[in-house]
Parts: sequence; C-alpha cells; structure tokens
Amino acid sequence: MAIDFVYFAWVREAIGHDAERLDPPADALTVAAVIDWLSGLSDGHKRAFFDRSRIRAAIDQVFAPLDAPVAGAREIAFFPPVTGG
Amino acid sequence: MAIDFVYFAWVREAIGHDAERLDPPADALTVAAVIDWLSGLSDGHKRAFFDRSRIRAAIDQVFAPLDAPVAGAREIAFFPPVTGG
Amino acid sequence: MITIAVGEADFDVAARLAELEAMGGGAVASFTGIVRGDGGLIALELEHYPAMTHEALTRLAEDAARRWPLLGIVLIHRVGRMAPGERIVFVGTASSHRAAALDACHFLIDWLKTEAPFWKKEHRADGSTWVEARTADDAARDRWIRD
Amino acid sequence: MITIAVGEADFDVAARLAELEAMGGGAVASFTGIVRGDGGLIALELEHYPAMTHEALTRLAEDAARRWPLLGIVLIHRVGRMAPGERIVFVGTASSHRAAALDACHFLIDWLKTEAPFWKKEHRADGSTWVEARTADDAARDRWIRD
Repeated sequence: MAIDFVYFAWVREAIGHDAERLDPPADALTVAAVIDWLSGLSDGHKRAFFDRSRIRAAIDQVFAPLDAPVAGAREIAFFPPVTGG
Repeated sequence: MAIDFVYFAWVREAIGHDAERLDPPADALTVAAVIDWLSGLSDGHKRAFFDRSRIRAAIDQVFAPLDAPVAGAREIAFFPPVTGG
Repeated sequence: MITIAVGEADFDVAARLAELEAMGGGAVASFTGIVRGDGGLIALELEHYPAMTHEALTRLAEDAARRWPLLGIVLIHRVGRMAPGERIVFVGTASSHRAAALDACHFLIDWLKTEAPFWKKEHRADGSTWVEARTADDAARDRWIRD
Repeated sequence: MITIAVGEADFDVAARLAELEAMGGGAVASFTGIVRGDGGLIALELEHYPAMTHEALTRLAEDAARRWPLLGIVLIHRVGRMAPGERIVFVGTASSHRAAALDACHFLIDWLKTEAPFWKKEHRADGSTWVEARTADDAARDRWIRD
C-alpha cells in the first residue's frame, strides 16, 4: 500500500525533495526495513540513510523507534534528532 | 550608648511607633538581653516581644540571631519572620 | 488554558504574560529563547514538521498539566529565518504555586528541545550547517522522567 | 548587570525582559508574583525596611551571580498597597544556559521570600491580618543550601 514519505532537515536535503508517495515491498515490516529499501532508490536516499544512528522517524505524526512496525502507516517521516527550543 | 531601634509589621503596631532612640543598660550584651530590657518599657513593648520565637532581628541592616552581641550597634531592628515575594 | 502557537512572526511576550497573570494564580514563570550571534552567525533557520508540531506541543503541554497544578500554559515556537537577537521560543506557565509554575516551565523547555519536531540550521558567511542534537539536552530531559 | 528596584509603582515587565533579552545570552527566565484575591482579599499591603531592602536584594543577586553564569539579574519588589491582580514581585535572569537562567530565577524567588525584609498584611472586609511566614518557604530556600 502506498505510503507518504516526508523528509526534514539534512535528510530532506540529501534526498533532494521533501515528500514522495511510494509503495514499499510487503516484506518491509518495520521502519528499519523500510529504510533499507528506501536506501536503494537513489544515491541521495543512500546518503540520507547512511548513518542509521542519526535517523529518527515518526509514523502518522508520532515518534516511532526504528524497530516499530509500519503496518497501516499512511505517513512516515524521517529526520535527524530534533534541535528546536 | 544610644541605639536607634526600628520596628516593623505587628512588632511596630504593638509598640505603637516605628522607631525610638534608647540607651539600653551596659549589661544588655546580646539581642536577647536587649529584648528583655525593652519588654519592661511599656505594655506595648511587652506584647510585641511576648513570643520570642516569632521575633527576628537585624543589627545595622544585617539579619542577626537573638544571641548576637550588640556591642557597637547603631541600629537594631525587630520584626516578624519576613513574608515578601 | 493551553495556548500553542507556531509561526514565522515574532510574538508579544508582554501580551502572553498578561494573559497568564490574569488567570488568578499568583505565580507566573516564563522562559524565552533568543538567537545568539555566536561565531559569526548571520541567521538561524528553523524547519519543522507542520502536520506534527501543533499536536506534539499540545501533548507536551497536557503532560505538564498532569504533573503540576497549572492554570495556564503558553508554548510559542517560531519557524523560518531569524537574525541574532530575535526570539525563537517562549514558554509561560501560571499556577497558584510558584514551584509548580517554575518547574513546569523548566520541564516544558527541556522536553520541547528533545521531543518537538524542529530543526535548526545556522547560516554563516562561510556556509550553512544543521545544528547537531546535544546529549546534554537529552540528559536535561531525562531528569524529568519518573518511574 | 544587576538591576534592583523597590517602590510603590507598578513595573513594566516587557521592558525588563527586553533588557535581559538584549544581553546576548540566548536564555531569559522570569518569575512574576501577583496578588491573589483568595478569601475575599480587598488589598495587600507590603511593608519593608527601607534602609536594608536594597542591600539585602543586592546581596541576594550577587549570591546568584556567584552560583550561576548569569549575564543579567533583575529584582523588582513593590511596596505599599496593592489590589488583587496587581504584580508584587518580578525576578528575571539572563544567561547563555537555559538551566542557569531557570535555576537562578527559582533560587532568587525562594530566597527573596525568606531573606528579604518585606512583610505582607492582608486587608479583608472583616479586618486586617499580617501574613504568617510559611515553613514551606523555609524548606524551599533550604533546598539551595550547599555544604
């Protein structure tokens, strides 16, 4: 099922756009597995997700760990650790 | 030697005035001894100093415990525990 | 009363404090973050996740309201480009208890720094860099975690 | 920069915060105390020891400046008669570190409540009473005592 992917900060800059609708393979069951698949899409995606320790995610606007299941997700966001305030 | 005594809050109200210059006896060596002497001056002074646990003092504008020596003091203030802020 | 505001415009601290002062609690605390001009900073750019930000800040405020007896919470965070000296963030709290107002204010800014979807980019004459998250900020947040 | 003000007039919180924001530290914290209208309070009267107050507040601010890396401290305390809803006291701090600004602000209001020569009298329809010192305020102050 298609998922809206949204990117922020240097993740967005590396990928080159801020959103895309994609249909990950059915066996990409977790955020980490989705990242593995996304990394193969382009050099930009590969660069963005190269250092997994610096990647944070949110599923449907709620922070999620990388081992979280993605079943039913409509929107998955990837970004660096937050630096607001 | 004459000392300026100043009073605040209900200590002032009980005594009936906010300041007086008095010459305590030479053997009133501590704040507590001065209080003993002041208590004999009038009913108002007696009422003001009746509950010693509720009396605080400052010597020359610095908080002082009741057992502090009064030698050299120019101004002694008596008041309840502070309640600002 | 929880007030959340996220936007590009500067905000009126006095008006927000006046609202909190009017709540009858007697104690109002605030924290304001301002862009520092350290190291030749020309501008700070704040990016956020619009679909998530308001909800994340609301959850944060509700969490504070559960932990402390608060009468009012104001959270304001600016986004976009800001120059040194400009305000970025404001946290204000009102309570009948001064410790509640002050502790909740401290909690809110600590959590906001680590739990709200904002990212800072620093622009200098020699280029632009994304601000790295600080482990000190995580430690400040973790201070508030209770069993 | 230490600013101490004691007087009958209300004060301009926004102007004081703007001074602290302009100090370049990036972090400004404040606490404002307001007269509460609890229990039919008509007015609050603040008496102080004029010859001592300014010096006591200055010592307090200097103590905070020794404990935390502060760029600015503002302490304002009103005296005289105030109605419910009016500001009584303001503590503001500026620092390069948000925890320093917030902790110093908390310290200053805790100590001001127990170590500065002010006394409150509450006026109600049925009479006037001096406010009793609270042991909770002493406990809040003692939290900051270091060996």
